[in-house]
Amino acid sequence: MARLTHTIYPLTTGFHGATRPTPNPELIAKYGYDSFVPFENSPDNSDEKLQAIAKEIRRDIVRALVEAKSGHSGGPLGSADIFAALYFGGVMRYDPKNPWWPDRDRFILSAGHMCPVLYSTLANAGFFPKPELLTLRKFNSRLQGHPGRDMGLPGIESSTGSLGQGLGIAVGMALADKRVDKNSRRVFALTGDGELAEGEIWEAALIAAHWELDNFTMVVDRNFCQIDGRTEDVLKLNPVGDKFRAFNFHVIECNGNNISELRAAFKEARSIKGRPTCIVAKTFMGHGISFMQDDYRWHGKPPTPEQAEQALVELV
Amino acid sequence: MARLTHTIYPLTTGFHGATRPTPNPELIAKYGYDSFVPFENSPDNSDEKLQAIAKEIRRDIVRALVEAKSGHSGGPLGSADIFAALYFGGVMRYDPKNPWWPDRDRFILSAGHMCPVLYSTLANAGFFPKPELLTLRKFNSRLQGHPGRDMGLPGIESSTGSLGQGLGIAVGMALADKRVDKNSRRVFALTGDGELAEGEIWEAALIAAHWELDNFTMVVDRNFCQIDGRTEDVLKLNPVGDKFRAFNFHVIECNGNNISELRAAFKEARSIKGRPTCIVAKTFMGHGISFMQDDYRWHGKPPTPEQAEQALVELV
Amino acid sequence: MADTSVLKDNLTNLAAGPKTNGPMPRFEAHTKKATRFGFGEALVVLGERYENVVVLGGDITGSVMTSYFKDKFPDRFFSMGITEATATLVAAGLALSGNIPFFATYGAFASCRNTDMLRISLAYNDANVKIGGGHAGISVGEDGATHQALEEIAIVRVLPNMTLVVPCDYLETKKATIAIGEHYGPCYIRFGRSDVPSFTLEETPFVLGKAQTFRQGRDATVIACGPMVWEALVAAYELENEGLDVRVINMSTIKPIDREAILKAARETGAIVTAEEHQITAGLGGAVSEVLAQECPTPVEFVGVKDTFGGSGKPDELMKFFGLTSGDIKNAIRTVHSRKAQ
Amino acid sequence: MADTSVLKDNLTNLAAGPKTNGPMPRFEAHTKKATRFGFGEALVVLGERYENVVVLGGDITGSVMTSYFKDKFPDRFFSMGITEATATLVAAGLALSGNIPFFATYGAFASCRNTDMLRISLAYNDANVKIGGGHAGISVGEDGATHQALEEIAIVRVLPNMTLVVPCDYLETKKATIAIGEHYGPCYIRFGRSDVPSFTLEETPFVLGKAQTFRQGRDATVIACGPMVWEALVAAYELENEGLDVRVINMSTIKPIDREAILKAARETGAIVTAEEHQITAGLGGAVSEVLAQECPTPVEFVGVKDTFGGSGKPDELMKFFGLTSGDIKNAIRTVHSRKAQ
Ligand SMILES: Cc1ncc(C[n+]2csc(CCOP(=O)(O)OP(=O)(O)O)c2C)c(N)n1
Ligand SMILES: Cc1ncc(C[n+]2csc(CCOP(=O)(O)OP(=O)(O)O)c2C)c(N)n1
Ligand SMILES: [Mg+2]
Ligand SMILES: [Mg+2]
Repeated sequence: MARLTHTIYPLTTGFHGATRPTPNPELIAKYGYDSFVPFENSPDNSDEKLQAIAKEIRRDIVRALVEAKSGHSGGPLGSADIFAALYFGGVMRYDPKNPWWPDRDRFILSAGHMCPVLYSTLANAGFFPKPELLTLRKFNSRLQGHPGRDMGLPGIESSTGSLGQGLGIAVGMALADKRVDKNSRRVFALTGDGELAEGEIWEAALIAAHWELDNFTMVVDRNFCQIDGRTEDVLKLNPVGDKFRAFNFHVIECNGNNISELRAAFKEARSIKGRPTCIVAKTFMGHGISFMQDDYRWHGKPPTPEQAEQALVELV
Repeated sequence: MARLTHTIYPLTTGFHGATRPTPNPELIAKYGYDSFVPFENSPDNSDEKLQAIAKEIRRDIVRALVEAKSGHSGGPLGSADIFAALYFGGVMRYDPKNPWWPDRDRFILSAGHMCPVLYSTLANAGFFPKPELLTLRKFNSRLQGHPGRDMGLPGIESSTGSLGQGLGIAVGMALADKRVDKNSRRVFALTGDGELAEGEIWEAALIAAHWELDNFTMVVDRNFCQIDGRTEDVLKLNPVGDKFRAFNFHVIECNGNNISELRAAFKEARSIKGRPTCIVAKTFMGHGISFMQDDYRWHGKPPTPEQAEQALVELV
Repeated sequence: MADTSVLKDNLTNLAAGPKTNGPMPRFEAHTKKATRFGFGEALVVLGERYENVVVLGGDITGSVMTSYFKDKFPDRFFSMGITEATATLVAAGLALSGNIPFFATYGAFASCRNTDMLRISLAYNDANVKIGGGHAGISVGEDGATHQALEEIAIVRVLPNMTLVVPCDYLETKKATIAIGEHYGPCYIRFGRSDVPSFTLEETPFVLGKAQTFRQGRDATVIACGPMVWEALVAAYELENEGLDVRVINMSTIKPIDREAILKAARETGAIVTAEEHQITAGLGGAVSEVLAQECPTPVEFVGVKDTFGGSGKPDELMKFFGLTSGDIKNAIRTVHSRKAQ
Repeated sequence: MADTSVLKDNLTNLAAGPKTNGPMPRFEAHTKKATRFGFGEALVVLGERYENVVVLGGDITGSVMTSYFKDKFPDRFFSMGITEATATLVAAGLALSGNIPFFATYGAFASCRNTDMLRISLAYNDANVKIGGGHAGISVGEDGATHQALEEIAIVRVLPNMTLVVPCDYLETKKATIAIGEHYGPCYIRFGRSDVPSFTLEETPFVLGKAQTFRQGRDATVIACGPMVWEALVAAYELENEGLDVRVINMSTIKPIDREAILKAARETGAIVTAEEHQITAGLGGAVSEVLAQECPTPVEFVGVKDTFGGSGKPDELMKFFGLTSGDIKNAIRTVHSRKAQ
């Protein structure tokens, strides 16, 4: 029987014409972006190495946001350690030089607003040149305010930004891998915690468990913050772990700002058979920056230039 | 401060003109519908009395369905005991002679397709004359294939039929009662078990628990059947009780075909403070009729005339 | 439903009125069959042709005939339970991984329960997912308003990147389903539950994105979709007696719409009736009116549901009550023809 | 966004071109203000007037200004978390129990995430719920396509029983919000995030269901909604130099639509431009075209987003790129005027 194949990646219908925005050359020089050498992804990287990478991801988030003058600081900064572990600790299989390598593992950012951390991670892994980070949210940038697959940015598997949708897409990919193609790819997804209120999360959870998708690992960025306040004030979510357990997930609760706990969690997830895994990663919103830490008001605003400077000092 | 009040019930925009369908007079006579005296709702009714009422509800379901020539048998027959307990065991407060009495308790049938059991219950309680049951699903009947509020049928609080929606409406009513009007009304809702797959169920659960709606009781008709097969084959739902517990409900699991267990469950629900209750009522689809019992193929079809006759024999 | 007897003894006249010329498709109208069977059969054809066609079930596989595929290819059929929104997302994920997923359920839920998913994860994502919306329109019958899908045309056509097909009978549904399966991009196909005349033949042309003229005529044109195409043919045939020479266009692809066919009809016949088993608001009538307003203002009469909800009843009764019969189309043709004269 | 300087020294001309007669509303255009503030302020007015007005929050109360009500009436504000679909249902339940609930979130999610709920639990139920859809259109800016609502008009107007309002500026949004709060039935109001000219005055008439002529003219009419009304006024004003006398109609209620105003404009000016911050498919342009096709076929040009998704950028940049400026309206007027001549 034949396969009917189509070119799926990259999609390049990004519609604003051919001219992409130009990153500020002074900033490129100031940040040393022109001489940057991407980090390697390896299980042999030490925890310290990953911590350093997480810090670099955080610096890049701050730099991109202050230049964009809008965007989300809190979630991206808080979850940088998760991304460092995933992309640089040998958890995910990918090839930045061949970003659409069919055998790559997939990552879906269900919490699309947290894209600054994904863009920074991808740039640090060498998916695209770092200076492009400085075009975040600008007209015709490949770094849209929420991930847009139409822009063809290497490493962006799907458009997201409408909360609760990415998880179902990731489950579909895991279903494709485990039940249709029967390959060894793994699929990862990250959701916010406020995002868990969306019913599609629980629909996707039912489906992932029903089809016993043990190739699927979701991470909840459990920072107890969302736009209007603390999650338990906006809409009580606890006990999150029990919820996923009752939905037949293997649940791992860990400190999401601790590289070694995260690596252990991903390792454990890989060993689980017959059910998907949910890692409830307890983080602090804005982690690493004193004046942002654990403050929900930093959900959706960028630092001012002064605050950015201060943040970059703290992130050395 | 003023209230801006509007007439909400009954809505009578039912659009098919003034002539309602005429029930078959022979059947009215045959079933004794012309001399029927409605049953009383009282906590003093014995279990045996309620069992007898449940049997009558079941008979009326069979009679309505065979005359309609389409419609849902399995769920309605299976859940008749729940309705008998709710409407005739003194659990719900209502006045069939004054059906829109403002202080009435509210019941929402989230599983709208199960309306034959609700219609039969309402007729047995005296909300409308029994002969009207024989107009089920006919052109311009007040007994629509799925409950239509536009028809103004006494006892129908809301249109339902799109699964997963009724629960949220019921939660809204409970919120109105407990948090806005601060009255003593109670709100009940019934969902199917297949229906629990809809994400809106879990959104509604989060909201009910967050607002601590202890005036809200939902019943899950846990018959392990849905259209395409057994629930655990279509989409695994177990452990249902654990799910609602993790969503901060008080959970009661009981035999939903046992009147006394159901009455105890509703009593317990009323005593719970600070959280909503979910009664997981284990029933058999098509309960009481040998050739339907526990068979998902009876979800959505009516009995043939021969089958109906046989069923009515079994239901004596 | 629709009466086929009128055509029993004069099938040729259906296709080409005596006053027109040029070869027209031949039709036969001996059977009635619900369009959903065409959908179900096509999935099996696609499944046989392509190993990466997969189907998702929404707990009504027997109603929307995905059961055929399920029985034939159980390994490529995945039950999603009653999760229309997420089934749409899972389909998107399957598509992004190289599969061609079909997800079908009742049209009301295939277009309304997952609208944001259609918008972001299918359309914006340009994911190669095929959505089947069954139980289209009032002819669903006894289930009543909640199950009678009357909004899909508006909802799907407002979304960029989508392809929307509303085939006219069983066989065209089969062809159209195969066509969208082989076409890249997010597609929506609408089909019905009740038996409707089955009249197109293997040789009747179907091309995605192209309207087909099913009957020539010079006095007015009916642009119809779904089972209303048959009603339009009957109306046109019967109006011959009144000296009206009516063209019938089968607008089976509604997005992208065949602007040329609309404009040609407007220029050549000067009067248009649209006929759809859908709200007259924002549906096929809207799509046609938009094209005409932009390029060739022309009188249009709308046959469809007039901004109300449906209800329970027998399909026939309902189609009559809601004004969706050949008789209603005839009235609309007479009206638009007299408006043209003004 | 839109340039107001052109009007600084000649406010009268904006309202009534020299070639027309009859009194016209007076406008002032000194400030810019996002329409969402009108929504937020009106909720407080309603809350003060009626004890049974309640508000549901969707975790963006600060963006859609339900925060004003929350601060003033914390006991009547209920946080729903991020559950757009169920928040809509909870609102329906509150309404059926005699309250007048408002639920507001971004328009993309207020119309797409809950479409089936709007259809069944609001529209079919005739529940007295008011939905506020913020962040309308492209002018949302940097957040990009997922957050730029461009489909609400199509989605809401296809549903029977709904009332749909798209007010033109801050003050009209305030009036319209109060009006829908006092009107029985399911309503949807659309408003924006970015600052736009604030030009109507307390005395400017607003009546639910009635279009307002904001400028007289005989050569062509722009029928606009939302912030495009201002752009239309600027376009009309500037075209005076070219000898074009252009009428501007503020179609703030889109459902039910004011057919009389459309037909009068078509009969008196013979050429129509529609302007909306929405897809040109099935939106205001579609609604106007449907009325015209049925009663008075007239050339129409459509200004709106041309069946594509939005993207990130500054509001100004985007409005220009997507063709949503007074300049685009001017071009459309010139085109439609020349078509009329043909
Ligand atoms: C469907 C949908 N509803 C609302 C929004 C607006 N929104 C964006 S982020 C957010 C809060 C998300 O909270 P959480 O998931 O905890 O992310 P965090 O604030 O921790 O970054 C909201 C409501 C959205 N993007 N999508
Ligand atoms: C949103 C929605 N999706 C699908 C349907 C079609 N449908 C009606 S009943 C049903 C199965 C429901 O299963 P369950 O809740 O267990 O009820 P039971 O079969 O036990 O009566 C389905 C899929 C619907 N009515 N609404
Ligand atoms: Mg959070
Ligand atoms: Mg069941």
